[in-house]
Amino acid sequence: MITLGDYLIVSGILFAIGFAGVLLRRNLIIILMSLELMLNAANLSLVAFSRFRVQPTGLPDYNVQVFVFFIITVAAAEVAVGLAILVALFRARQTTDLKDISSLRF
Amino acid sequence: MAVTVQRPKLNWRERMYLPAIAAGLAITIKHFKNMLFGRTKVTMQYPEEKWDSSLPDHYRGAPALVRDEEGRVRCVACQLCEFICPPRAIKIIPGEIPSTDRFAKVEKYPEEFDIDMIRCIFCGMCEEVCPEQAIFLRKDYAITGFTRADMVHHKEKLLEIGGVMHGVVLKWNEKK
Amino acid sequence: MSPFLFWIFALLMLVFGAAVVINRNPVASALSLVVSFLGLAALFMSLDAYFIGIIQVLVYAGAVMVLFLFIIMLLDLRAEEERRINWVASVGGIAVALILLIQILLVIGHFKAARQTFPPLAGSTIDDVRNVGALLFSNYNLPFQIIGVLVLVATIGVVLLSRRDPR
Amino acid sequence: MTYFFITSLLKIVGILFVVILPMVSYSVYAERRVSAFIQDRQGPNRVGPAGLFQPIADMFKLLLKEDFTPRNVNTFYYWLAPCLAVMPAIITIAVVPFGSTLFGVPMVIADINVGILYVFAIASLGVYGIVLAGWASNSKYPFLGGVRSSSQMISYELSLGLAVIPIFLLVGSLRLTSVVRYQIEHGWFIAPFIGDWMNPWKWLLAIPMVLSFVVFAIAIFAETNRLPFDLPEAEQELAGGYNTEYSSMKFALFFLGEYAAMITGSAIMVTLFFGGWHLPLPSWHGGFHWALVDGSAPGWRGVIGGLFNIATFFAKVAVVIFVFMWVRWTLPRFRYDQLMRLGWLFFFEIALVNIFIVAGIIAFLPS
Repeated sequence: MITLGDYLIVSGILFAIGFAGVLLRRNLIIILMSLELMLNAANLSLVAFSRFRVQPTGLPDYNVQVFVFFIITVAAAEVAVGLAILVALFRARQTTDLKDISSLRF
Repeated sequence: MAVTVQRPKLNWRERMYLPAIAAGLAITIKHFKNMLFGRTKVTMQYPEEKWDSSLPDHYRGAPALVRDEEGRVRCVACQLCEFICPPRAIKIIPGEIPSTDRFAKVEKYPEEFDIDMIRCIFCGMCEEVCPEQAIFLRKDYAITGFTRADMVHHKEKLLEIGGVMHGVVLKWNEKK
Repeated sequence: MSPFLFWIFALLMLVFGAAVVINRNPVASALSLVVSFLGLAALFMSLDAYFIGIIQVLVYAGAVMVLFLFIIMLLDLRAEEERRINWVASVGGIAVALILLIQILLVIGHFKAARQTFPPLAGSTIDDVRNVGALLFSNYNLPFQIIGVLVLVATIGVVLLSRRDPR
Repeated sequence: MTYFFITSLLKIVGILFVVILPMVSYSVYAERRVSAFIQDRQGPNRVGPAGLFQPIADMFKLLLKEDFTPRNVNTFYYWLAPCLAVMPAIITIAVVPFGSTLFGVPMVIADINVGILYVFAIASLGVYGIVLAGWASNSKYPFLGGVRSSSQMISYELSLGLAVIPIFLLVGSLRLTSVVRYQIEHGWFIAPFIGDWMNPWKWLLAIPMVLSFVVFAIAIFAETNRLPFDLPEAEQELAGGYNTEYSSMKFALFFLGEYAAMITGSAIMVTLFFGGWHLPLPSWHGGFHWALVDGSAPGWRGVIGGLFNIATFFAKVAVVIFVFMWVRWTLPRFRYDQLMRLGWLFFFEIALVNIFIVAGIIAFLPS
C-alpha cells in the first residue's frame, strides 16, 4: 500500500532535483524551471497532507488545496514577471548565462 | 509616387461586420444549394463527355496530312511548312517520284513527314502556307504519349488523322 | 490508486524532472518539464484532488510552459556550447543537494504519521471543485481578491518590462 | 471492476476506431466536396460512387509517399511533433457524453467532475505539436507559423474559457453529463425558451446565452486553426506554416489532428449549447407532448433509444462541422494584428460582461 511517506519521499526527491538545478545550472531559464520544480514539490506534499488529514465530515482538508491553488496562481505570475525580466536582460546583454551577468551594472 | 489609399468611413453597422458576414454566408450557401440540386451548370466532365460535338468549325487541333479522292498523299514535299513553322516542329525528308510513275509530273513526295507534337503550338501557319492544301489542322486535341518519341507524329499517323479531303487543287491531274 | 500506477507516475515525474536539469538544450528541458508536470498532475489525481490536478495541467503545462517555449524560441536560445565543467562547483552543488535530500528523508523517516495508508473518504466520488470553490469564496475571500490584485500588478509589470522603449 | 474495464475499453475502441477516425477521414472528403459545391465545382467524384472511397485512396497515397526528413531539422522533435498534434484532440473526446445509456452503460468514456476544465487543459496542450513542428523544422515559415499559433491559442483560450462560465453558473457543476441533464430539463442553452414560451426570464436568458455561444464558436474556430483564423498555416503567406517541411504520413498526422480537433470542438459545442444527445420526439401517447427518448426504457426499446441518442449526437456534430466548412469557404483570413485585437479587446470583454449579466439574471431569477 502507498503511504503518506511515499508521497513525501517523492516530493523530497523532486525538491532536491530542483535545488540541484538552481545550484548547478547557469542558464537563467533553466534556473526558473528548476524553481518551478521546487514549488511543485511543495505542492505535492501539501496535497498529500490534505488527503491524509481527513476531516470528521469524511472529506480531505480543503484548506490546504486552496493554499495550493494560491501557490499555483502566484507561481504563474512569478514566471511571467521572471520571463519578462529575462527578456529585458537579454535585450541589454544578449545572453541568459549567469556568468555573463554577474555584475549589477549595465 | 506614393498613393495614400483613402479608407472608406464605415458607420457602426458596417463596422460590426456581422451583416456583411451573414450576406457572404448567404451567397455561399446559395451556390451550395444550387449545386446540390443540380441547378448549376458546371464545366464539362471531360473523360466521360467529350468536346468533339461542341467544337467550333474553326477549331485548330492537331495538324494532319490529307489524301485526295484518288488516295494520293497531297503533299508535294515543297517544305514551305517546315520553313514557316515557328517552333520548327515539322521535319520533311523529300523523295523523288520516278519518271515512270503516273504522277511523275509532281516530281517530289514526302519520304518522311514528322511533326513533333511537343513543339507544335497549333498556330495553323502550315495550313495557311501550304500551296497544295495538303496539311490541315483537324479537331483532335487529346494528343498524349508516354515518351517523347511517342509524341512525334510520323507520316502514317498524320495521314490517319487527316483522312481524305475532297478539294479543288487539281495540280496532279493532266492539264485539260 | 494502485501502487503500480503510483510508482509509474512518480518515476515518470522524477526522471523527467532530472532531465530538466541535465539537458543542455533549453527546449528539451522545457518539454521534459511538461512531462514532469503531467506526471505530477496524475499524482494529484491519485490523491483525489481532481481540481488541483487539472489546474496543474491547465496552468503549468498549458500556459506557463508555452510561455517558456515561446521565450526560448523568441530569444533563439540554442543548446549551450560545452563549457569546461567547474568540478569543484558541480560536486559541491550535488553534495549540497544530496545533503538536503538526506535530511528530508531522515525527517520523513522519523515522522510517525508518514506510515499511515489512505484514510477512507465519505463517498467514492467527491465533488472537490464545489468544495474548493465554496471554501475559496467564503473563508478565503480576501486572500482571493488580493491574489487578483497581485495578478493585475504582475500583468502591468510584465507589460512595462517587455516594452522595447521604456519611456 | 472487470465489467467496468471491458465496457470502457469497448467504448474507447468503438468511439475511436468506429466513429472518430472514419469521421475524420470523411470530413476531409466532405470538406473537399462542400468547398467544390460552394465554388460551383464537382470535387472528388472519381473513386467509388460519388467519390466516397476517396479517403481510402488518400490514405494509400499518403502512406506510400516518400517519408522525407530534411537534413537540417532537429530530428527527434521533428518526429515527435506530429504525434503531439493528434493526441490532444483525440483524448479530449473522452469526457464528452455522446449518448445516454446503452445496455445500462453510460455512453461517456470518463464522466469526471472537472469535465470542462479537462477539456480546456488538454486543448491547451494542442499547441505543443504545432510549436514544436515549427521550431524543429529549422525553417523560417514553419517557425513563424509556430510562433503565431502559440500566441493565438493562448489569446483565444481566455475567451473560450470565459464564454462557457455562464453555462456553469446555471448548471452548478463542471460535469458535462450534468450539463446535458440540465438542458433536457430546462431547454437547450442556445434557446432556453423552447418549451417554456411564456416565461420572460427564459427569453431574457437567451440574450447572454447567444452572446456566449457566438464568442465560444469564434474562439473554437481560432483554437482549431480554421479559417478565418488559420494564420499558423496560412498557405498564401507562410507556404503552409508549421507543416511546410512535412511529408507523407507525418503530414497526414497534422491533417488528422486538425480535423480531429474540429470534430472535438464541434462535439463540445453540441454538448454545451445544443443539448448534447437530447432530441425530443413528438408523442401522442396520452395527449400531445414532447417525449424524451433515451436508453432507460426496458428491453429493445431502451437499446433503440440509446442508439437513437448516439445517432442524434453525431448528426448534430455533423451539422456543426458543415457550418465550420461553410464559414471556411466564405470568409477571408484575418490579418494578424486584427486577430489579436479581436481576441483581446473584443471577445475577452464581451465574455467578461456576459458573465456579470448571467450572474445578475440568476440572482433575480425566480426559481
